[in-house]
Amino acid sequence: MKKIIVIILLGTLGFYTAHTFFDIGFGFPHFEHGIKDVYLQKTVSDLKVSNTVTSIVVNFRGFDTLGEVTVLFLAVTALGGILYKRRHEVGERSVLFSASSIVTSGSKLLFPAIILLGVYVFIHGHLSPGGGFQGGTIIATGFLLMLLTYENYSVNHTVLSLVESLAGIAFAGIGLLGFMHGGTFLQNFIEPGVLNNLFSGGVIPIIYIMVGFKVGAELTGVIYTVLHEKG
Amino acid sequence: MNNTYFDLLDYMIYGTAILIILIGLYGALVKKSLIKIVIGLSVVDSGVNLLIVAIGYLKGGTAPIFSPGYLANPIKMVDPVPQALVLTAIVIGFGVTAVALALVIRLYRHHGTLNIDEIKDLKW
Amino acid sequence: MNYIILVVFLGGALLTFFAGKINNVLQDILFLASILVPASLFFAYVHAGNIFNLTLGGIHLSLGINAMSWLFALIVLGLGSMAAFYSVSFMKGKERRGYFYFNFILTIMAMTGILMSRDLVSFFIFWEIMTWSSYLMTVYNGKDVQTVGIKYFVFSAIGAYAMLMAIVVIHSINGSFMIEDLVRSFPEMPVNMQILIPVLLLTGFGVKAAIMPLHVWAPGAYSNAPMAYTSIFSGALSKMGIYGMVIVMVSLLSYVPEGYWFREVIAWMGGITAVIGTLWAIKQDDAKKLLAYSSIAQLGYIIVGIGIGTPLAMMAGLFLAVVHALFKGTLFLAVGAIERQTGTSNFREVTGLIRKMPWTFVASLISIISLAGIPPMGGFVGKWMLYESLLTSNHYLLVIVIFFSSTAAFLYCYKFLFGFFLGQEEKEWANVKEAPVLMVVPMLILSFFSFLLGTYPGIILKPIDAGMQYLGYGITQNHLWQTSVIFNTWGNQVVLQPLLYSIIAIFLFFLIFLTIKSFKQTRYVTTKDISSSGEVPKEHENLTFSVDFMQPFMRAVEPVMRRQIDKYYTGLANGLEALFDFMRKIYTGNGQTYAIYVIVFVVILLLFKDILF
Amino acid sequence: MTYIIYIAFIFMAAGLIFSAIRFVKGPTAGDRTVALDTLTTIGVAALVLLGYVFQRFVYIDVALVYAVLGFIGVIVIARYLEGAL
Amino acid sequence: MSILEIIGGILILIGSAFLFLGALGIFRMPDVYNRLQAGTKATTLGGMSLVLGVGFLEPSWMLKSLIIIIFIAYSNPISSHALARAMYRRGHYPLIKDKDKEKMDAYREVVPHKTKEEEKS
Amino acid sequence: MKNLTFSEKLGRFTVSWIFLMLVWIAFTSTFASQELIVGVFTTMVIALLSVRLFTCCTISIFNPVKVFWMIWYLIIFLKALVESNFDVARRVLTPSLPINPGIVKFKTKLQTHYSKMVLANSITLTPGTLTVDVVGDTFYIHWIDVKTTDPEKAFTDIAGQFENILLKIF
Amino acid sequence: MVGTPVLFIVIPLLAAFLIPLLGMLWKELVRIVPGLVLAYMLVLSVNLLNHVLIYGPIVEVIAGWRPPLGINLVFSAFSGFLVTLVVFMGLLIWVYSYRFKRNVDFEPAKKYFLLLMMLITGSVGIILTGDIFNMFVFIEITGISGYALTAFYTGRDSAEASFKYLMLGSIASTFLLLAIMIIYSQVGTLNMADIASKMHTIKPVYKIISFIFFITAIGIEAEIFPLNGWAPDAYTEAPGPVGAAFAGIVVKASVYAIVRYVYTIFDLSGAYDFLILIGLITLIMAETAAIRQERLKRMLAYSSIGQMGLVMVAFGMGTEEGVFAALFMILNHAIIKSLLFFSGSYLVYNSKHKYIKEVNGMSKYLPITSLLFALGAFAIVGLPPFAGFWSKLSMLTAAADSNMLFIIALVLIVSVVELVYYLRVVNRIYFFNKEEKTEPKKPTFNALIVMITLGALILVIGFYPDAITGILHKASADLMDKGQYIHDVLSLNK
Ligand code: NA
Ligand code: NA
Repeated sequence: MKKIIVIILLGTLGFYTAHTFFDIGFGFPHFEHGIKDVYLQKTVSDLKVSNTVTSIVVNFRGFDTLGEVTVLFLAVTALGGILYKRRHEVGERSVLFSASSIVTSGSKLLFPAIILLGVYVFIHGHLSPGGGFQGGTIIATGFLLMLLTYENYSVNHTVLSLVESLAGIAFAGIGLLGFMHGGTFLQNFIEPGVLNNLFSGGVIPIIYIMVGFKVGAELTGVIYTVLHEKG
Repeated sequence: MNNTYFDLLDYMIYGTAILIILIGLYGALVKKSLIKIVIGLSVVDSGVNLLIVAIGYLKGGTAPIFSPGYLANPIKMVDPVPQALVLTAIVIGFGVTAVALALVIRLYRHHGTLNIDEIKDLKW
Repeated sequence: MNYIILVVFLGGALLTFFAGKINNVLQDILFLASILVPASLFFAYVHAGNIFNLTLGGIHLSLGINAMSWLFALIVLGLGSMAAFYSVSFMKGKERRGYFYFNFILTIMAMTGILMSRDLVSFFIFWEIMTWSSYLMTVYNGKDVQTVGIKYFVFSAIGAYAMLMAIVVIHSINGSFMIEDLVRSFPEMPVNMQILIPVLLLTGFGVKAAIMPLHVWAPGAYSNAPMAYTSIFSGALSKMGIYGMVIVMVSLLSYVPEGYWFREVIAWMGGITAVIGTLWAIKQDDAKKLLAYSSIAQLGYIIVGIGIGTPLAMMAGLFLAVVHALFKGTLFLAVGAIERQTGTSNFREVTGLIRKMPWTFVASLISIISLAGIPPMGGFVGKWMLYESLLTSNHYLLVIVIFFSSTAAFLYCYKFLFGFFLGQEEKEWANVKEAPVLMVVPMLILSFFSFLLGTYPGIILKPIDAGMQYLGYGITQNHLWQTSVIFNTWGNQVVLQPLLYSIIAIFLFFLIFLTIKSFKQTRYVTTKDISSSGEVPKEHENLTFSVDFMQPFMRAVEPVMRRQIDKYYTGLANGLEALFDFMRKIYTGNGQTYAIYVIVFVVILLLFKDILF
Repeated sequence: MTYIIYIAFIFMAAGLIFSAIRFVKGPTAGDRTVALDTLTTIGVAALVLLGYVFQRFVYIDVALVYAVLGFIGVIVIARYLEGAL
Repeated sequence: MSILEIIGGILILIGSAFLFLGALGIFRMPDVYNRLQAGTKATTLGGMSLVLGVGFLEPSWMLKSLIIIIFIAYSNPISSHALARAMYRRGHYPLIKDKDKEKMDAYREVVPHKTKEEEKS
Repeated sequence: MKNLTFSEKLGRFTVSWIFLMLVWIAFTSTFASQELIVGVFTTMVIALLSVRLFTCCTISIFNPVKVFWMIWYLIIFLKALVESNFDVARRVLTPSLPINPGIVKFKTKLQTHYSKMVLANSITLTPGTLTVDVVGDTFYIHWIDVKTTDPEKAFTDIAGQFENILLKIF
Repeated sequence: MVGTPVLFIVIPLLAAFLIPLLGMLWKELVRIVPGLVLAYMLVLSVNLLNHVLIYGPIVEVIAGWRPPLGINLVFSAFSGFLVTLVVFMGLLIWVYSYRFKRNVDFEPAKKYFLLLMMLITGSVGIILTGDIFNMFVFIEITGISGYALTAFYTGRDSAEASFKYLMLGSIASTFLLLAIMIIYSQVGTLNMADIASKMHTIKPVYKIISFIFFITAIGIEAEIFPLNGWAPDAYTEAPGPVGAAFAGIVVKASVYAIVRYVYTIFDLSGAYDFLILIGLITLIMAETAAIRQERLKRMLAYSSIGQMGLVMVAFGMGTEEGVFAALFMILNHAIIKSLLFFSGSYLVYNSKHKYIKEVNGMSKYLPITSLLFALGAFAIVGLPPFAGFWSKLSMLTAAADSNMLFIIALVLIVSVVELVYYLRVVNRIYFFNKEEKTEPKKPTFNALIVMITLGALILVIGFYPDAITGILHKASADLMDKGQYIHDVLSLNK
């Protein structure tokens, strides 16, 4: 009965939503003077950032991103708070037993490369589809791999929170530096350089690298906390 | 901007996204297991994210990245704004899911069950 | 000047409250000072020209007095001072003295504030302060707080909110909260407003004045509050409802064609209230309840007078309001004294106090006579004027109703007097002493005034006259009260007074003599039966034969009594609570259900979007 | 060259369909995971090819990351199935 | 068409064909181990070949293509192995057609088969 | 982890630095100076931090003899891979699915984890075999078409040629 | 000027990132720093509000891009007033809970203060931002902090409450994103002023559907019936001060969002009536549920929901008087309901289930707390001369001016219900006898300071409402002037 009601409700909701979006249409520009055209233009001309998404994420809407890393930070904090246990209750091992030696050796060998890939992705956030979030996620999955395959692999929590904090402070601090010379918060105060060079885009790559560190540390923290939960 | 512009594929992308949302919602509203509810909510997030990206899609458009050789033609690029938004939405969705799972662990610890019908000490 | 009085009251209240932490005597002194000082200031300095304006929260507030409010201030502050003296003794050794004093002073302050308000908002503010401070007194004993207390507050709130609604509606129409502006603009208002506003205001005032069917809170509240307070509760606080009706309703209704019918309805409500109140009073075994119902009935008379609204009727109503304050105030104080000395207020338990508490008896006797409307007390004059006004305005049916009620009232007057004071002395009460001086003197003073007004009604008729002039009544050279037969004949004093004095003196003498004598002849029996209503059983009398003397009467009116309006209210409240209990089951505790509600909400909005947006 | 790429895409699409069927059918979690793994590999290849079609070098980065995440995903599932979590 | 393009085209064709075969193998094979057998080998080679083909078509992409190729060759067998081991330990034993089932399953000595009751509990 | 001497650490660090730098260059696919500078720095940091993990080999893997055997191994392996794929193709496309699956075991002489891993991966990618587990020096192999259940024979069939070369490399 | 609006967000974020490090240096800093931050925010907001009341709104752009390109913050009389209120309440809550430790460990307490600070920051962000998607981000910040704080007590059913909150919160973000994307697809901008200026070009059906999605999403946070299933549970299970934070801070921000949408962004005439409708339904359902509650905090929670329904009704009038009344009610509700939560927490501190009957006879043990609770109860039902009276009067006056007699009657009838359940509790505190022998917990010094401050405010506003009405009038005028808002934000372009 409940199922039928829910299906009817969702059907109605789906109908109206679908009707709206079908009506809006797909695959063509919906509006004429939107902000996206300005973004596409200014990202090349003013910011010298190849990846428009990056310039939006880090600069035009950098404030969102600051909030976003805060959400992650809060999620980590929340996780710690929600799953809080007294010291002696905390489990020592992240997994019950190690994987086969093939998997462990394979992971161990791969791990630095995955970290490097993560770093590569967030260093090139302004040139390629990568970025701090993606790079950070890759780094965290590297740690996930290690935590999952080794029964007694541990991550230094202090270092994690240190990285997390410092990266966050750097992000906000760089933002505040934007106030120099009568600028605004998050203003791009470094000369943007030449398009498609590694050193371009002013503070954008720097911020994105910080985001990368922060996200990497945070996600690793999440994984670590959750894996140590069974006790 | 007229309604006759579509072909079937266009319907499919929006339709799929909305279907994913509905399936996720169905899971969240009907399934008894807390884990399944959380999964349902994650599925909803995915559907929404897909929908967001689809809004910004441009037929024949490419990624809005001006890598060497792609400087010339911003008109053929898809709308970068929804992509930027979806990045945020994904990260936030992840954070919420993590918290949700943590709560599920707590609930299981406290109630010894994952059945949502048995977890209603707070009511009326 | 006038706002300073309020400030003095408030400051006094706070000081008194905190003084209790230091010294009890200091507290008593501060308490008396907090009542007497502002009261004296009021009568010494406040006059009609004295207006204090204040804009608070963007609302123009104005304080000042007029002739009518001066009259009511006389009741409030006079009775208040007497009750205050009484309270000091009454509260000796009791707990929560600070609480009692604080709320006592605050009630007086609020009533003074009501009388000073020239605009509806300050009227309402003081009205509400009066409500909650009196509520706090009602629950002073901690007895029945969730029933009697809540009932009182709920009815007060219903009344107050009705009034509040009227106030904001008035403001929306003429953009002002001033009472003068209301009166001035009322005739131009749309007809539906001309009906709505009086109805709402009547509800507001009616609750405090305990008009049927809004009276059900009163018996419990009157009897629950400490008697020292109930005397002002019944004597003065309920008069605020009357004041409201007089100051606002009367002016409004006299201007519009619908007013006539409206006043008829009010008058009839007053009449019915009088009858019902009397009947219920007869039934009571507890003096507090008896007086409470009696108060309801007496306020009914007053409302009849105000409802009819002819000059004479109005005057009768106001006069009755004053004398009611005097005699009912005294009677509640007397019951308080008895209760304090014996520990009970039930007739069935206490008898024969006449020799133990003679002064209390005298005060009670005078007040009861006044209450019953027997010459030469004030009550008689008021009743007379009421009858006359009803007859001259052709309300014959109402006359019958009132007369029936007045006659029936004799039964409970009798019961009160004999139940407590006469009858045989019981060993149990052998050690009962007269109440302390500070309690007796106020009672005697008040009963003296009851007596005085019966003899020199002009003392109070002059201020009443002035008040009515303020309302726009007498434009004539003569005093309004000269329209009454009784005064046409007797002038401003009752001419037959020597004769009356003689009659009364003889009556009293015999009464006392016979009663005292009767003790000597009677035997002591253990029964506390009052079925013979003070008739002291002789040796040979068969005590097993006992029938309530009013039983045949009660049997006759039983059909009326059975329809207890209180039960309907209780039923309604219980029904509502059950409904609410059912409704809250919506919150099932299941998160999924809540999520489904969200979807339901969206779907409903989507389905009805064309209607909604 | 265009035809080659068409044919390649047709092959891969067919592969995707078969894997998808296996993914849906199961019957065990392991079967689904195998199907997923295959889907990932095909996806990586398809992304690289798409990069060539659109002449966007940046797509290769996406493919690489996709491959890494796919691998780690399978390991996670395998560890879960093993009962190590 | 340059020689590079021809090689690239061929590699792409081969690659996509093997990707398809791998998927088909997964579809057709009877149990998870055999599916892994078919799937891993074919998709690994298929993927490598196709990416290499693209590398030939765009020589400047070759380095990155190689990274992907190496990664595929490195990770696919590991994940297949991990999955196979996990499935066995989970109690999904391989399909064996031969009559001598004990002998045909040497891994039993490490992970003894669960009885029916154990599986239920 | 056992404690490493400084020279061992240095060796491992160098190896992993070089490898990571190669990977970096492949990632960036460019020799632009900015990229290289950043790359050198980045890979150095990662190599430093992962010395403890990257225990497979020291500087000695650049020994030309080993490099030769590596290349040789690669060739053998690729050949086997191609073979194995055609084998798969044959089986998959044959309607009757000609298989006779089972799990066999054999022992290896290889010592290090990494060499075992390489062998296991090679086996997985070569015709008809899939490494199910490695316990100590025993390999358990799922064989799609079991030819023998004798460990010795199975070893020669499945892993012989690879192990010989691997012994020379590690 | 002591700073710009963006510091409201950046300073707490910086502090949040720093706190884990500071905790390594000296544990106490973890508790102190959030307080310092909140104090700074209060100074900042008072200063800016002063400035704004004289010189007009401050529009701050971020990253140097003028609206609609960049995100902007708007600190106007309206938003500034709310921010000041929120920050003030936040600081009080911090002071109240300063001594608060979760029985044993330092570790969770650290998280508590951090999360509390972020809850406040998120709410401030919702109020300040001029960008709809940025608002979504802040809503999520608030939400996650809220989930975590709700589940803070590990021993209780708090995880259940938190899970319900999270479930509905997730659904809320879904609808919010859908609404934002529908709008974006039509105007190609996310800036609220820009959207408002282009709103007339949107096809009505899109407008309506996105409005519906939006109202559903925010309605969950704003505790509209029937979207508020989470609220009573969360209020009850969260630590006492967090309940006060929900009532005094989070709901305010959510209501702000609704109002901003109705008044500034959408030009739907039906939206106003709709606000009245849902406000009334919420009011009635919540108050009738409150009267039958057995647990004190749950009763307070329903009461709080009802009050917000009333606020919604006032906003729905669409007149300046209505907005004025609504803001006044928001202010009073924040002060009074917090006082009730604070004092109520102590009245039922030692009992397990926090039943209302546990307060019996508490006046003898906790006289000041009891008195303050009674004061709060009298004030919240609108008895003069306490703060609640003026807001109720202004609300009813505004309703009468809008000719809504039926609504006045309904509101007043519901007020009677409210009166009954508050009186019942007060009666229990003062006139009943304590049943169990457990020794009640005395309020800490900090708690007492906070409660007395709130009590004093109730009296001050009650006796001298002019202290606040001036700001409220400016704030309501500010909200009403949509054109000015659009101009203030977009004229930066030229
Ligand atoms: Na793979
Ligand atoms: Na193989």
